[in-house]
Amino acid sequence: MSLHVQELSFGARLKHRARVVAESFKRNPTMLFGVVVLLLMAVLAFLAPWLGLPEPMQQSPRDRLQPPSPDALFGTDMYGRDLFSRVLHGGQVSLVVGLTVATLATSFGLAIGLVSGFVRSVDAVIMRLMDALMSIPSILLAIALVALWGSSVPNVILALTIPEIPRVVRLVRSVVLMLRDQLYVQAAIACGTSTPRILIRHILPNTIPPLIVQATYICAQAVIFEAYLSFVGAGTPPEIPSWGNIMAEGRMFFFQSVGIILYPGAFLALTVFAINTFGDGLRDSLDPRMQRRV
Amino acid sequence: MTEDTVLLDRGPSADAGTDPVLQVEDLRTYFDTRDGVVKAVDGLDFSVRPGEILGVVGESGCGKSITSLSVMQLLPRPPARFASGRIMFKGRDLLQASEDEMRRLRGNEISMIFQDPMSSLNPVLSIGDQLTEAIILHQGLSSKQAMDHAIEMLDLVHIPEPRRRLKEYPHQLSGGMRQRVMIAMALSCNPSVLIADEPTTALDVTIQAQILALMEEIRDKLKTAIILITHDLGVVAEMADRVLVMYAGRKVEEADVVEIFERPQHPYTRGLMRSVPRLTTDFSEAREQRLSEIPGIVPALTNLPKGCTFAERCAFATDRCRAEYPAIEPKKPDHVAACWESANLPDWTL
Amino acid sequence: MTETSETPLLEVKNLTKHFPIRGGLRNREQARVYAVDGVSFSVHAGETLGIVGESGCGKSTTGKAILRLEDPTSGQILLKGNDITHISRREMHPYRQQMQVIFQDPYASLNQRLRAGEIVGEPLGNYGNLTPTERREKVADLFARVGLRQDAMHRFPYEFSGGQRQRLGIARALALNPEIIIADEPVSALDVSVQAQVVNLMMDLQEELGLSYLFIAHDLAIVQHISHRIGVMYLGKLVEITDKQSLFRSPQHPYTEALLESVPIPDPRKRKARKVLKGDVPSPLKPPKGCNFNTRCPFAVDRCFKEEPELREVAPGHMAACHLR
Amino acid sequence: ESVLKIVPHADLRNVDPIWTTAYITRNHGYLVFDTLFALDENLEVQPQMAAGHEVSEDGLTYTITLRDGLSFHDGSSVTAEDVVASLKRWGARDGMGQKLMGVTASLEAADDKTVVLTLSESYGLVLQSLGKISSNVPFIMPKRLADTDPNAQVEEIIGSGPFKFVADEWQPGNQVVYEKFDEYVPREEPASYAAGGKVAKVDRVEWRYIPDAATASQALLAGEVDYYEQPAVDLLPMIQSDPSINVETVDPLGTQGVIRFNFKYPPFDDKKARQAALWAVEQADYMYSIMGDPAYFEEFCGAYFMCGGPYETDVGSEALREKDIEKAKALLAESGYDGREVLILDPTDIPVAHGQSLVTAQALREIGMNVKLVAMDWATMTSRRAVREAPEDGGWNIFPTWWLAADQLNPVTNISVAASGDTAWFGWPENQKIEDLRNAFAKETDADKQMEIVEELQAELYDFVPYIPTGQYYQPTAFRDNVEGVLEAPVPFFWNISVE
Amino acid sequence: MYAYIIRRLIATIPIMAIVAVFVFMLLHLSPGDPAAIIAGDFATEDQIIKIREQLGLNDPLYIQFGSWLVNLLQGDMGQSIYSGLPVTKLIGQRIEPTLMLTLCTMVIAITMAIPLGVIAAWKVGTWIDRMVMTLAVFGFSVPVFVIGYLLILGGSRTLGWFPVQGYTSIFESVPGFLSHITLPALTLGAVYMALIARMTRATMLEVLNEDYVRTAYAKGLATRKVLVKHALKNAMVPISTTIGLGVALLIGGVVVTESVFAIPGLGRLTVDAVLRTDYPVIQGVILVFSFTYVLLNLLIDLSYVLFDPRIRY
Ligand SMILES: Nc1ncnc2c1ncn2[C@@H]1O[C@H](COP(=O)(O)OP(=O)(O)OP(=O)(O)O)[C@@H](O)[C@H]1O
Ligand SMILES: Nc1ncnc2c1ncn2[C@@H]1O[C@H](COP(=O)(O)OP(=O)(O)OP(=O)(O)O)[C@@H](O)[C@H]1O
Ligand SMILES: [Mg+2]
Ligand SMILES: [Mg+2]
Repeated sequence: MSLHVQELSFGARLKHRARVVAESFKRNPTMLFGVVVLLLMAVLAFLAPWLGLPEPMQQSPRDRLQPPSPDALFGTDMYGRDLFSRVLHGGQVSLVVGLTVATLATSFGLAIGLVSGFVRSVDAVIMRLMDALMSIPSILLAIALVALWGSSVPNVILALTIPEIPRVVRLVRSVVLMLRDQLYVQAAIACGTSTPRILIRHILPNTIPPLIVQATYICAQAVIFEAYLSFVGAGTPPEIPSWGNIMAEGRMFFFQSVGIILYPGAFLALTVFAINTFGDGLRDSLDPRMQRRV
Repeated sequence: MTEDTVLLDRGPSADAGTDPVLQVEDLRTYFDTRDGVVKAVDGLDFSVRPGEILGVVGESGCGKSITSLSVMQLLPRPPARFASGRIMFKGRDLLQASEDEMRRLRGNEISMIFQDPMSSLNPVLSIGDQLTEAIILHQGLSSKQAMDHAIEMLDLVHIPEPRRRLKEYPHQLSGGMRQRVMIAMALSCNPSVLIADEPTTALDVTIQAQILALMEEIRDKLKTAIILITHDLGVVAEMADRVLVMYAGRKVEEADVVEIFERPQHPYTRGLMRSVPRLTTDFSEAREQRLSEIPGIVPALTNLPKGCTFAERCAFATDRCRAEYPAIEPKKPDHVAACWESANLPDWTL
Repeated sequence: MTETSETPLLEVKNLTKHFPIRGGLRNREQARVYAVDGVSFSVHAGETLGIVGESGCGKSTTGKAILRLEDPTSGQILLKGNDITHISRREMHPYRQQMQVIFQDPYASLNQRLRAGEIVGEPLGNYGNLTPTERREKVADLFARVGLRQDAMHRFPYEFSGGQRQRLGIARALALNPEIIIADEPVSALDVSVQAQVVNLMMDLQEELGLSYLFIAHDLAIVQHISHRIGVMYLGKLVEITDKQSLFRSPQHPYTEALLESVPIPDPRKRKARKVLKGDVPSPLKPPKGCNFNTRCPFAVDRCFKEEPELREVAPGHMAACHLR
Repeated sequence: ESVLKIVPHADLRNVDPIWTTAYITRNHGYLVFDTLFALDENLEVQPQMAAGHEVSEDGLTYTITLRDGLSFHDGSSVTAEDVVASLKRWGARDGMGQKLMGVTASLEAADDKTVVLTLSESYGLVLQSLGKISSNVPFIMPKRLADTDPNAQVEEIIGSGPFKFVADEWQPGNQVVYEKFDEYVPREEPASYAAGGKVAKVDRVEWRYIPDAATASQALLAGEVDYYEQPAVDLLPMIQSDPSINVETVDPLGTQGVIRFNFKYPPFDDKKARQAALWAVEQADYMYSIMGDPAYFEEFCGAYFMCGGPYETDVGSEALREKDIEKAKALLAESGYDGREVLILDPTDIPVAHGQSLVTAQALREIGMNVKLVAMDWATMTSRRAVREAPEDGGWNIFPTWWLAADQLNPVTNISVAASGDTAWFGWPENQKIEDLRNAFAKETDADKQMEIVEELQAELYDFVPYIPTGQYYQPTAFRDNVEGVLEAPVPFFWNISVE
Repeated sequence: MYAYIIRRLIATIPIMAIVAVFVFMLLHLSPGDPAAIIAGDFATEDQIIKIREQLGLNDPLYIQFGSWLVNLLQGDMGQSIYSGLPVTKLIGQRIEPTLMLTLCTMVIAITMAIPLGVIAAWKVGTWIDRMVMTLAVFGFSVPVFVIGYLLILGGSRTLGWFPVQGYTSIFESVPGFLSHITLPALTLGAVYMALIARMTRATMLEVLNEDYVRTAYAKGLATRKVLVKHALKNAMVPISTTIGLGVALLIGGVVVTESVFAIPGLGRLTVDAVLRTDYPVIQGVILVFSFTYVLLNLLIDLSYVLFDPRIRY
């Protein structure tokens, strides 16, 4: 029967969803701004190889530190590489890192959190582990991990994911614990619904909205942290133009050609700003009560 | 034996001759929302005299609380706005009063107690602190004097060991105690009008009885005009001198309490009275009797029908009812109702 | 109460449920909430047993314990003579079919993300193996039975009014053709005009289907209206239980008396000098010694402070727990 | 109290200048320790702690007397025993020292003031060795410390130099503090390179390590420090815009950039591959990358033993002078390069090294090599380059570095041309001809003949390519105008300097 | 209360133990040979082997862990591979600047962020609210080092008010301390302020919807009094939780800020140690940071008593 209902109403469901989304955009113009900027960044970053720009790694030492010109919109860096091309390409790393970290952290966190929230026997152990992991400040942990594993994009992603997991676990667990006592869950138990079904049908869907919001914040944070890691020299391999790397390499030249730090810095800030606004908007439209969670 | 007996003389204790202390005329409180204008209160008139208890009844969402908050000027503007009306208090129109003037009135001349005593007291401030705040503010007493006054007030609302209670926090009190504190707080500056918005809804019946008794006692002692908002007809019957029935933001009927229970002129009032089962010791056919239902639900306040807002649910509705909102007019002496069909309603027995 | 040889549909014997409060250095139990403390009653086929009592007296906990949504601390719950007090979740499964629940809050008791049809159909999915079509028909049937339109099946809970939602809850409870429904304050969150609709519906269904209800409420008038027998709870204990006539005509427990006294009567001519019960309900964390009610009872004597009164038959079929009767 | 505040070029990690060759430790050593002999600005060896020395007729016995008034910071006076122990420890550690010890029959203290060195065969570089100006410098420490195992670090830093090391205030990664040693008796002669009178003219020398070059230069501009040892050339325009700051190239000899191959593993175990690399690169690319301003580097320097030095020649340097991609590709093909991954270590915290890695990577990619840059910091690189394992097992193919001219000036001191196989410098090249020529040079005492040897050697070097000299540049130093008396020398010396 | 404190303290032991195991495993299971690093530039194979033996690096992991733990409990965190100095000494040298920087940042951020958050919540939906919130999101979005450089550009280079780098101990010179700490504290404060301001606003919004706020208004209290006395006090528990948890973010920022402003604190020690794979120092620093963090949050938990009389431990 439920199948049938779904079949019947799939179109309607979609329409309903679309309406909800459109509605929330209307309510949150800043969220729209976030989405547009984010899309723009993604397009710029991933289309960069096809924009006919100079190779981001092509050095020409004699043309170093050129001011912006029509040939090189942002000028060149200290190895004569085209800064504009580097900044655009740099977006790829940041966005990939951000999205992957967000996805991984929320998926692992969700799985662990569900188990922890519903299987009381393992809860205490899992939560102690998570507490311990959480008591190591996350950047510290990430820096240490990358430094030890060696710098590569996958390592950066892992190193940024691990410290985020406990936070997600806590969130999911708290939602699960709260939902467990909800009357509708009790009602489902009372009418004979099995535990796995309750998890999937009644609990999981309700953990998703706060999780999506959390994911956007994790994404934003990961983008910034990637830059931090690169900046202190424990991040993405320096050859790869990530925003953090460009800034780290260019920090020496800050006082002469501000652009080396300012351009990637602005792109980074704008991207993170966009993700954050998007997250805020999502949060407000998904659940106003979530305002509490920052 | 601990028994608290309050003796009552029947009949309105208000001096019928005195002028109303608060007079509301054609009050329209609208909310501008995304879904349109919510006409929470739409053309309401009423007045209370000193020492009178005006009962306001109506279902959830009919605008009772908004009315009281309008009087207190405690609605955020926007989204609220006053489309029309006057709220005359001691010769002043509160709708025109500045925020400063209002602040001097609130808690001083007009006070309010709210539905939920659990959440209406600030959990992190001591009872004494919350009680003396208004006293210090409005009466300019020192905090020592204010404390003494607060103790008197707690005495007035029959809270044992008032001095100790002052140091306690709301969570250390039971629900009934908290509501007593709320009442003490509202009365601490001896207001002329007390608005009680469902003061007992959240309480158990035995506690409700205590609070109602207390309110009557207060009214007798201090001659405060009380606007008692409730949806419990029993409470109204026991407490009110006059009753105002609201439906979808409007007054549909108003009369003396006995009059309205004995000769309700509006089908909605009748529906309300019939749909609640009443305690009885006569079980001849009680269980067989079905409760009378009011079919349907309260209409959304954003797009009210053109005619009578109750027409949809009314068994006596005519085409006229559906086309035109009935004027509120006297049906009997001192008894007004908004119904085209009052005259055609069947005879009324409970 | 007349003696019947048949086993009652539901029998509760000496049910207790205590909630431990943990704390201290080793997270040991430091105190306990005596939420339900030795409650016994039975419900017969086709009968409505009303349970009244003030907030926090353990009504819902009793209901949840019977439904095994809480694990009882001690006592016995017999469903048609089968002891279900401590059986496992899996063993409980078949019994759930016979015993269903309606909750107080029609907003919180429906999953906002599911369609009305899915909500009502959920219990069907858990038992038996109906084909989707059969299931749909059955759900449509249930909708009709509780007075909801068929096309409402595709709507979400937020698209219903409070009364309609409660109808959904009732439909869900009916889906498995239970014999008894535990109704935990099914109408107290509803507007008076809607209350009547739901109460009427429940009574109609009882008539049609021969259901039994355990009807939990704090509104005496409604309980009186719907119940055959009524139990009065105070602070985790059943203080009086009898058929409604004798309860209202001759209440035997001072608490019941005070309760009846306190209910405002919607008739201004019957305004009376109120006998007001003094004081508050004690905390279930520290119930008074002896009789629970001794802190507020106007008639309490020495014995009431020392000895706990038993629930005993003080008149034929009329049980009360008071030393003074 | 006068304080000289310095931003050193690196963080002082180890304080034992015999144990490590790190330049920063050498500079630290010069503050704390004194040497027996020292090089002056004419590149001649002068007595420093020695009052003088005598050489026996056969040239095999050196008798060295200590001058009066020498004492250590712990109050004890300097004896010949201390000198002997110190030289022995140095001789166990330093490349040139090892060579000297190889021809030493005995090294003894004749009395408190006299040291006697007896050679087993004639050797031309005794004084050059004892007066070695750069790492490892034969510093003299008390015997009790000099007796420490050469492979372990000394426990305490006690020298007899013009400044005392304040151990309590040493904060690795942040600061090193030295105090004037009041009992130090400087020589009468004016200071000249490491020779002459080392007069401490300030009470305190503070090294403040600031890893961020931009911040460091801002600190100098703001007067928070007085002396910035190695400002990046790129920052000079900004620094120089402040008239109260002097920028000088205190090391007139310059520095040589070095790209080193690993000879143990393919592809660079094959001469042809190294030659291909030589054809593929261009010095100017390196120099622009790491120095930026042509005023601070030679457009081209084809001399393995430095331009401007006594052994400058451009014999055999065509491959370096010209860039020829086709030729490079051809050579690479001949070498049988199979497209395997080439690991270039890339110390990103040192711009000079990082730039060299990047430029090399691009050049090698241009000729079709499969290059992978492995990023790390300098300290990590210094341990990674010692790994003899295959590149895929934690080893490497190429690493960048640089040497001061003082170290590169002749075939003996220049250890990066040494080709003694496993005992050679990292990369471990093996070439008997080169070793023979170096030994011949060491024993030769005639200048013209030495030059001939050098030319033959350099021709062989360009064929063998032990490393790519990526150019010669001059490191400027910046100091505020309150700093007086900065000595021109290949090593930054902090005596003779006064601050207002 | 005391029982609670003791219980909480005891509860931190397993947490710290897990942290310790975790940190230890992390470092010992990673590539790179500390012995080779210690041995230095010209070390031979033999020397490395010797050092490895000396350090017990050949022992099974659990023995290494055991002896490490025993030493740790005696306050000995081992010696830096890089400089050979005891880790405790290195940390001791660096604690003051970091502590001061963090404290100053917290003071600045809290005193600015809470009023901003309160005002934004009060004026919710107006341009003030939008401005504060946009600023707050920006605070989240601009990397610390960019803020740092911009402040150096403005505060030091252009205006010349503040020194560019370094640190002066407060015990040495108070004006010197203040001038050195201002820019770094502002830099570091941006994120933290954003965090607290957002939380304050969110919680205040919630609190302002509570009935007791309406009660307070109904008494005729002035807005400021309602906001501060009635609303803010109720909001303080979640806000202080955020203040505590936000310290994690602060520690991350410290690492970067200290390297921008060349402050000789623990943050720079961390970066240096990490870049040089100086295991003992990394272990020590992480443990110290984690322990401080856990302790701080415990203190904050206990401080709830000040704000909320319902909380009794
Ligand atoms: N801020 C608001 N914006 C829009 N509509 C509002 C707002 N506040 C109240 N309303 C609407 O005004 C109507 C009247 O509300 P009010 O609180 O006065 O009802 P009530 O009679 O007090 O009901 P109850 O018995 O539930 O307290 C309701 O329909 C409500 O939805
Ligand atoms: N999970 C729990 N943990 C601790 N105490 C509980 C728990 N559930 C209920 N209680 C306590 O048990 C007592 C009885 O609660 P219960 O919900 O059964 O009361 P009730 O009679 O249904 O009241 P109401 O009329 O308010 O619904 C209350 O004091 C309540 O605080
Ligand atoms: Mg209301
Ligand atoms: Mg209940």
